[in-house]
Amino acid sequence: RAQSAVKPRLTVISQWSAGSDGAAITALGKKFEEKGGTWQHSPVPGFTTEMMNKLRAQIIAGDPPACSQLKGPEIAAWSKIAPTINLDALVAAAGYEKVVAPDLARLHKPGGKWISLPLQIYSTNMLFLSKRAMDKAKADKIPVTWTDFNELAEKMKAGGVTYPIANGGTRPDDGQKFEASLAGISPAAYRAAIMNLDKKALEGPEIKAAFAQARKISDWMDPNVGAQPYATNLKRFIDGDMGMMIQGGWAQGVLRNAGFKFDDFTITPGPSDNSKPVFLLNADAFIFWQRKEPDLQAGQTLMAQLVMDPAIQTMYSQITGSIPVRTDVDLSGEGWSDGQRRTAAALKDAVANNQAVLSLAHNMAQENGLTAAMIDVITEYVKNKTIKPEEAVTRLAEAVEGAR
Amino acid sequence: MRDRTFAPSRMLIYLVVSLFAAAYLAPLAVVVLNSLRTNEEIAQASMIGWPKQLAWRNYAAAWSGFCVAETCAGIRPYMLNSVLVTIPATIFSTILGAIAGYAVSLWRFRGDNWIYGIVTLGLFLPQQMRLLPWTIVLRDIGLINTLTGLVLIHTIQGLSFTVLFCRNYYVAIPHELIRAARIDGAGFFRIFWRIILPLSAPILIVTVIWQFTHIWNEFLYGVTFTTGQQQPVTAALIALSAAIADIPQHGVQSAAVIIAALPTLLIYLLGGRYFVRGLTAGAVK
Amino acid sequence: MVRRLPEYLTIWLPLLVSAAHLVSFSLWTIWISFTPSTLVPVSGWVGLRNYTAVLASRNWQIAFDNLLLFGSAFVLLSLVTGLMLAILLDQRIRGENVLRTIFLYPLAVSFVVTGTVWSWLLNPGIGIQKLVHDLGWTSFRFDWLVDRDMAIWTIVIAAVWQSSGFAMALFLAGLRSVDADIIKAAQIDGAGPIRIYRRVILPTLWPITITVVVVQLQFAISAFDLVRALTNGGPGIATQLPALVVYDLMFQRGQLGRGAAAAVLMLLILLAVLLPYAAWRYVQRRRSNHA
Amino acid sequence: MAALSIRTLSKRYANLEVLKGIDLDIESGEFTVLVGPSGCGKSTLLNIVAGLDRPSEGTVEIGGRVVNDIPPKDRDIAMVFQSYALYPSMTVRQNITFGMECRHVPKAEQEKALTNVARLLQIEPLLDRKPSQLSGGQRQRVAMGRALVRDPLLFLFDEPLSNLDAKLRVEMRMEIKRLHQRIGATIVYVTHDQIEAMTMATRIAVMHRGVVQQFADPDTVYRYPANLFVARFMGSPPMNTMPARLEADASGLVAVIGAGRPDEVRLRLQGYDAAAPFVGREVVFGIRPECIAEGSRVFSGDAPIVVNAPVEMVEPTGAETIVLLRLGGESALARITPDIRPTPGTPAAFALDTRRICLFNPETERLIA
Amino acid sequence: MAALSIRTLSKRYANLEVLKGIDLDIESGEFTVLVGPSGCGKSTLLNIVAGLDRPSEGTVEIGGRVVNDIPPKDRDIAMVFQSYALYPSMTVRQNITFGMECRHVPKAEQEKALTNVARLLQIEPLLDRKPSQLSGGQRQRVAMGRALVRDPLLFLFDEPLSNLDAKLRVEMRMEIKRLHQRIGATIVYVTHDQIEAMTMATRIAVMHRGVVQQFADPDTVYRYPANLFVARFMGSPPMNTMPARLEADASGLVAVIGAGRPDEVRLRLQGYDAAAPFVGREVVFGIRPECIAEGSRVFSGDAPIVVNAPVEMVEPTGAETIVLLRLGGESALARITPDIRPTPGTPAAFALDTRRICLFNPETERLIA
Ligand SMILES: Nc1ncnc2c1ncn2[C@@H]1O[C@H](COP(=O)(O)OP(=O)(O)OP(=O)(O)O)[C@@H](O)[C@H]1O
Ligand SMILES: Nc1ncnc2c1ncn2[C@@H]1O[C@H](COP(=O)(O)OP(=O)(O)OP(=O)(O)O)[C@@H](O)[C@H]1O
Ligand SMILES: [Mg+2]
Ligand SMILES: [Mg+2]
Repeated sequence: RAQSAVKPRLTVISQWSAGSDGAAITALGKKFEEKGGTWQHSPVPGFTTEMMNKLRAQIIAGDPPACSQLKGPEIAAWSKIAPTINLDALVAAAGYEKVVAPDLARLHKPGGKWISLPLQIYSTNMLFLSKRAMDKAKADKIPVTWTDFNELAEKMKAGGVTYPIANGGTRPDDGQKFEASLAGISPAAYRAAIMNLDKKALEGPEIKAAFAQARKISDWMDPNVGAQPYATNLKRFIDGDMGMMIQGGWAQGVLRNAGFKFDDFTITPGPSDNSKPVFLLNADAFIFWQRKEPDLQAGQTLMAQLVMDPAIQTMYSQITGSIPVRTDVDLSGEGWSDGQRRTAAALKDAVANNQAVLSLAHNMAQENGLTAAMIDVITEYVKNKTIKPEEAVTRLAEAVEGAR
Repeated sequence: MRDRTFAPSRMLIYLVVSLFAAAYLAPLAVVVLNSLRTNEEIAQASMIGWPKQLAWRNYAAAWSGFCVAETCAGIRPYMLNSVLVTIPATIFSTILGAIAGYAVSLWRFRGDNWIYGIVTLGLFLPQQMRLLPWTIVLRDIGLINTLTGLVLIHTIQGLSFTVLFCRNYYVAIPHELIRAARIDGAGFFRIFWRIILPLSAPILIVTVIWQFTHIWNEFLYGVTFTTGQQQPVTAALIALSAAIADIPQHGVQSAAVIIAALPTLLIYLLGGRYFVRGLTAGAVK
Repeated sequence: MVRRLPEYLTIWLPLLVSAAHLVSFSLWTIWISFTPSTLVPVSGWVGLRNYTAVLASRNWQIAFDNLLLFGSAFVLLSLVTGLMLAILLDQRIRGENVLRTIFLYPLAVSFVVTGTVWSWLLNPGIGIQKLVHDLGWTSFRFDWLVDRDMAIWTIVIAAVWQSSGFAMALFLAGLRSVDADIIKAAQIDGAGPIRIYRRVILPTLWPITITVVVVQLQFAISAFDLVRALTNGGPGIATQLPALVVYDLMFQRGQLGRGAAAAVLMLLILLAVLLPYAAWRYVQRRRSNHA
Repeated sequence: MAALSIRTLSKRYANLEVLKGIDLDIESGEFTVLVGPSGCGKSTLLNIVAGLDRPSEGTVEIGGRVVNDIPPKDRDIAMVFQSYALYPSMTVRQNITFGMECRHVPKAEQEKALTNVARLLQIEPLLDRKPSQLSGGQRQRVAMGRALVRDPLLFLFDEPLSNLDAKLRVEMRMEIKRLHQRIGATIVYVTHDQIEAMTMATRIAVMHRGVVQQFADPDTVYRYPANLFVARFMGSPPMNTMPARLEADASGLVAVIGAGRPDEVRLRLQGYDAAAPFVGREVVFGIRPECIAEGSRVFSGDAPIVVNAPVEMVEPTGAETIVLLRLGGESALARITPDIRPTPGTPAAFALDTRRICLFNPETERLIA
Repeated sequence: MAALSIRTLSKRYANLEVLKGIDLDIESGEFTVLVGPSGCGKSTLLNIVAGLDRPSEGTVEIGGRVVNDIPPKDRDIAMVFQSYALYPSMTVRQNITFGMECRHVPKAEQEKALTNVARLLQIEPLLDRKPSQLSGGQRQRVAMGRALVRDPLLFLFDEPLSNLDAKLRVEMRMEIKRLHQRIGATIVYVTHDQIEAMTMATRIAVMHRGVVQQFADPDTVYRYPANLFVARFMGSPPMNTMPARLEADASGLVAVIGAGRPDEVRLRLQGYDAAAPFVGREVVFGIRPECIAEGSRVFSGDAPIVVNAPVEMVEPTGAETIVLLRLGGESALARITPDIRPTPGTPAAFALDTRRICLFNPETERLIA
């Protein structure tokens, strides 16, 4: 192959323009260039929608990027509208498939062929505990079940923590409150209802219980949060003015970037009523679009190799606070936090117990249309305390029906 | 009525007007103050507050410091992109709108009312709806991901406004002027250039102000139809504010907002007086 | 004819291109609204299914109700505010130029910035409420932004702030063009300032008022950036508006067909506003031709 | 040669017929005035002649050439508008030379023409001003200059004086007339002021409702108006018209106003033999106010006809006194010498000039004699 | 009792003195007309009287009461504007009753007043129309109605007819005059049309540059203009004025026009004894066009004064012929009978009415006799 003849070049579209995401992809780009490539990244600031608009425009224009950010079931959906490249050979060469959680692997090889590569993993239901709030509550036991969690929250409240929960109020955040509740109550029900859209499961008692738990969570929150992102609360969280946060691992990177110390908080898997960790999977991935240009093709190969490279995954996760996709990465070293180690351990456990499920709030469980319809119900429920859990159950089922 | 006699009532007028002015200025004041406070200070106090010490470095960071992905050049390069789109699009849409408005109002041709009606309806067509069709059009003419493409979009869409206002302005120009010029032997363009254009200052100021601010502030097309380093300043602003996963950088964000809004604010400051005047001539028909 | 070709081209081409893009884009959207398009446009025919789906969705229903409330409140308030400011500025007060600029400058600011800044101000945790609390009045509440019943009003506030200057400018121009003799006549007739405004001056502002109403309504119907930056439809989905729904369906949810259907519904709402206006203009013109 | 020939010209706007079959032939060097009330189609006709508007039917010939399909600039005409239509952004100089510039006349020639016209109109000191810096009369002169500089086959004037005040209008009227005599141009001049028409025209075309009512020299129009419309339109105050009975006795015709009333007025008519067929029938009797004067006025060598009539109102204008009186019960205006001021409510003696009366057919409203 | 007294009234705008010490006393029931060229301050004066503007100095008394500090509505006046200033959004009815409504007049009374005025002005069928649906003359009537319904001490009219066409203006002029005679109101009426002034006024105030040049009854103003400005302003065509030398011989004064020229004209003057001090000096000789007529005209019982003068231009207006001639080298206009049309360029005989000439001091421009 004339691979050495062309200088690898890669066009990338992502929404990672700022903060740790921006820093991480910038570092990836540096690596790409170190390997002799030309890195052409177009960040599309704003919401994911704008990124997808951009991607759609490029695809319609017949000029898709060599590689773009995309995740979850959208990979399958989008792969139908434009040709992607087959990465099977590269994946095989890297022996990657063995080290990727099977549920995750499935998402990235729709139709049985690898067309995209996951880059990093988050759990959307990690529980962040504020040291100072724990001190105020005079509690040292890490909550494991929802009952523990609820008791701790009450204790915190009694101990002078103004708002035991430090979550934000964005749509995905509201979604996380619900999905963490449901998955913690019953991973099986979650799988049936949310991932498989089983009608009976959707109307099952677990759903109602999950809504009830989500309501509790929101009741412990600052009513003034509104639609603010959780990041607004971080300072109060560290200060012990707020106590707990059900958040993705990314919050760790954010906390670090904001200059807070790891000693100030603890990260643990989210509550699970059967005491075994439940892992709500959220993975960022790159999809590779078919291009004719040899330099782009070379770039895609290089990129794929980089993304699968444990060193790169290590670097990336250490910047963003996620955990590597590869389960064979050793997290014991310097540069990894306890939280990340615990997350990785939780993933292992969860996979072993079949308690690793795909996140709804972060578009891993369903295509965007369905996800949005369900989140509509959830966020309205979280914000509108006059809606009864039973009612929410019905609405959720209706929304699923309507969006299909 | 419009006299200066009765003093107490005038005091009341001044009071009410001042209150309103304060309310209108408040958001600007908040942004200006925040642009001079550090992020920590804002996070600890509220969004509204007096700077403890002036954090001028917010401006430095906003202008040429903060990073959008791998580019850490602040909003400066994006300002330039916006200028490169806004100025030509403003000029083209204004000139073409003036010519078309002149043709529609003073030269009457078959079907002109229909064309004119449809074009002005464009004012009301939602932007979101046009996004995909534009994608297809830009693809077909090969202008996707170019500033030229954006200039084209803004020029064509801007015509709706410029034609409407120019036409309303020109219908008030006496037809006899055109007739005299035709008898003098002047053609379409000579009449426009020598007679109509010199009379158009008020309405051109209105359309220039309007077009400039609208194109400058546009976001959706800006991010969809440009790539990487070509993005307009609004994209950079969003990048700065939509870093959802981060501690908000309100200070730098405010400074960036101020810098990015300076051109439009200036244009209103300088042209506001003519804006009202031209609007009268152009809109009240 | 050939000799005049360049001039025909210059007159017609921009107009034709502009008109053609509007017509074809609208037709295209209408067509898409009948197809099963999802991520990208595809052909096919699903009849009215997209329409029924949109009309049945809670999002659209809330958006439509909100539009009625937001549209009327916003138009009314910006009209009243604009008119009041215009009347105040019409009193030959000192510093009129400065004041006029103050009331106009929000027009120069992008909707995104307006939305963001007002979201700061109105957010009870960091904005006005917090300021007042910090000043010591801790029972003060101004939390509309997070109150799903009141949140729509925060959009009204921001929108009025942004666009009442436009109404003010038009009204001021209208007030200034009232024949001075009419005011003198009313003074001699013994009318006081208030009566002169109410009975003599304001009625002459009808045409301007209609213009302002149409422009503002158009703004209300297509309001998008502002809402997105201020509430993004929240809390929950309490401040959904049709433009948001269209965008959401088309681009976020990957349901182009439904999005197009929502867009067509929006166009119909627009027509419902514009047609009476056009009819009014027509009658007006007929009448003035006959006078 | 006819400088301008208009043949069966019609113009319709939508369903409104503005001009109805106009036929006019205007000789070279003539000063033709189109008069008529507002909206009768004068401007429309002029615009069609200028090529600014297209006729619905009929042809326009200028200098023997059919110009229907020729654009205005090639018709060799010049036009002066009511509003002057000076280009506001140009100086007087540019206003005047603009046409030549369009026709690519060499600079030197432009300069020469400009100098000539400016001298002729005495606007040399104004050449570098903008129209907004000129008074009404000066603007009018500049508009004339713009037309004159062209030296066309035909001048068209559309109410060029109606925006001037009365005093200036009289002055400009004389000036235009003098100009016409000097350069001998062919002029079509629109006005609705009949004094202007009478004093300037070599021929007057009186228009009404899109039809030319009469096209003749001013004296004929004034003295023998073709119909009642023309009679009432020309002259200020207008001709007094009233029903009368035509009788005949041994010595000739007699018009009886207010026949049968105690105050009936019988007027012997001489030289109206054309009216003989109407003897015994009603006619419309027309007499101009200046033909009714104070009783002592001598109109002609003949024995004056003096009647006694009650005076209703007296309006002294300084130069004369206008009296509203009753002739056989019908109102009539008289113009008498300013020295005399009859008392309203009392009768006074009035001399009538019966040589210049008009008789109209009451049905067709056309002139009988 | 003086209905309106104006004392040493001045008005300055910035550094422009618009009115300079105006003194006027107007009796109750008088019809006073303010005339003067555009910009002379007529509207300003009226506005000050109405209270719409404040004087810089001086006082205004209405009905014996100083009103300087009284707002317009309490001055008991009514005003009609040039633009009519009808409230465009109200019907005719509302336009007329609006003032009463402001003054809280009971509904029934309003209705009565409205009916009266509407009948008087014959606008009953128009009561429910909007001003935009009225013709010019109808609007004018409504504006009058709005003033009449008030029954004030003083009516102020600011050029109420200048927006009407000539024909309508003449009619409305008569109507207003009749109205004045009927209701006997005190009226101050502004116009710049001197025919209106002459025919309507009981007294005329001629204004120029913010100063009242003459305040007298129309005949006096016409016959004995206080100065050259008034002489030239009143009358159309205006008075002919030309330099002349005053000489005296045995039988009295002689005015010599073009003295020393071969065609000098010597006119014997009778009854101008006041001019005696000017004998041997230059004066300005003024003679109105109607005092120069065709040679056969008999102006009075005396032997007519007939001169031969070259004719320059002839303007037949139908009712008369206006002739531009040269008297001793000076241009003069004559108004002669329409029957006669002298040929331009040849001399003709003209009769002069020397009983009505004016002589002015060339330095002060004031009337000598
Ligand atoms: N473009 C047009 N469309 C429809 N009707 C028109 C148009 N132009 C003129 N008319 C009508 O044609 C008639 C004659 O108009 P024109 O301007 O020729 O009258 P005119 O004799 O010049 O009147 P004036 O003395 O007021 O200038 C009027 O009734 C007018 O309303
Ligand atoms: N508000 C003002 N400020 C400055 N100058 C003014 C003002 N109002 C009037 N003038 C000046 O005062 C002078 C007299 O104006 P006024 O309106 O009284 O004239 P007029 O005699 O009514 O004229 P016209 O016959 O044109 O109505 C004019 O030169 C005018 O420019
Ligand atoms: Mg006309
Ligand atoms: Mg005036």
